[in-house]
Amino acid sequence: MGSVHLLYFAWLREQLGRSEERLDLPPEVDRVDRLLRWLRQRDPALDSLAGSGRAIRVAVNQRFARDGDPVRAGDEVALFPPVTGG
Amino acid sequence: MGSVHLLYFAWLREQLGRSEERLDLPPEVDRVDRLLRWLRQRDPALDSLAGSGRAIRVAVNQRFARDGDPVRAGDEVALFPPVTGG
Amino acid sequence: MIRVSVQAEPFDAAAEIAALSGVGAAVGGLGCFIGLVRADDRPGEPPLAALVLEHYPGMSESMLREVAEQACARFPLLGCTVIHRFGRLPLGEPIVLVLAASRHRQAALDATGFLIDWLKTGAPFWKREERTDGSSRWVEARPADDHAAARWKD
Amino acid sequence: MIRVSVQAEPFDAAAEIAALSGVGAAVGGLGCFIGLVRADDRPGEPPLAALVLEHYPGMSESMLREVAEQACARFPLLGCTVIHRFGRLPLGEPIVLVLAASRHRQAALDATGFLIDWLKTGAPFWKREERTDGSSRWVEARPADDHAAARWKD
Repeated sequence: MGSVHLLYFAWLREQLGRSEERLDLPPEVDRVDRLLRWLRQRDPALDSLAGSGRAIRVAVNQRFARDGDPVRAGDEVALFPPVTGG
Repeated sequence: MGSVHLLYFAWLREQLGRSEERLDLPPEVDRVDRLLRWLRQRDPALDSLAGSGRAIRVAVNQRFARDGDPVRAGDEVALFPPVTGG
Repeated sequence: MIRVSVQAEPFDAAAEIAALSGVGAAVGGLGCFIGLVRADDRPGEPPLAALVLEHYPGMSESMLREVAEQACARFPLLGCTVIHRFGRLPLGEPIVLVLAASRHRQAALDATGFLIDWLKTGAPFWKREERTDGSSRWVEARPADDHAAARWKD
Repeated sequence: MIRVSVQAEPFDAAAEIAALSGVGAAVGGLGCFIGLVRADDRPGEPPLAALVLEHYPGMSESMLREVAEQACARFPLLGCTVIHRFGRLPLGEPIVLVLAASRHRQAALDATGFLIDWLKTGAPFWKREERTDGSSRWVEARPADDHAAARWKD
């Protein structure tokens, strides 16, 4: 058992009211999609944001990640809207 | 009867040994192609340059011109190689 | 030579151009793009005052570097430079600088377009519009940007 | 705003960029190309020392202006700048500067490519290569440049 370091950016950060947190992961939460489902179950604010239809992107250890990509203890996982730089 | 102002650039200028001249045009020399033919007849150096297979471009009054374009007394006519700027 | 920077302070375009022009005697063409905060007055809305740019420290630098490396792999470049600013940038301020140097103009210009297109979809930056009445809104991602980046897919 | 110049002296890229960026608050993107004298060492030939650029005074300015006007007609530009140097330009010296400003990046970059492609085929400039042994040769026009300009034909 170990923790992940979660980061939030842009309107996700603003609406959650926090920019980061550390959470201990249950062993079955081992992929990006399972992490998102688990986060929504434990956090109604995140659940309503994720359910609002606005796209959310995920990065694991500072690389863009997809649903099936693995998440492990010690990882840095960031949630944010589609990027709008440039 | 009037004269044209002829200008030469780049290797044409160098090989002719002059950058400009004024020539009185016979009345029948009234187009670009006729002017070139007339110039070659009167100037062996220009004739051999034009016959060397290297392309020559023409501008009349500072606009690119083609064989059939008119040439009139008072015009500025420039002969030069294809451009290589930029 | 690859140079990337994520910074709050303005960049010195002339110094960057001079540095990249000087990477080697073989540089024959240098392409450049500068993105600026532009007025986008919409009827019924107060004028734009500034963009506030947030980024993901660490990932933003590494993604700029990755995009630059991709450009160097795809085009015959002698070097490229990517600088992206963050923080509050008032109207008219430069946001991003992209430079690409090559022997020939086409590679330099193509790489410049590639870099800016990918930067818009692959680098973790987010823009918030600040209007003159103090109101503020996050910019939504434009599908057009995804399409522009997709043009470069093999 | 269109600005063209044919000049012997160096141009100040930073000042030109700043001037064009400042033509209006609507400028969101600025594309730029700088062409430089590059080393083109060929086996068995002495290294290049300089390019000597000749032009057709009067026509060179008016053709730069015409190319700039065509760019403004073809792309939604807020302004563009074309500066072409002449005279003896040693290795590494800038030869040409092209700038195009628009609301959006794509028009700015496309116009930059259009301007430099047309400049190479439509502006009366001629380059002579000067080698380090003092020998000298006029550069032949490259058919590739005609093709690049032809891409823009309707």
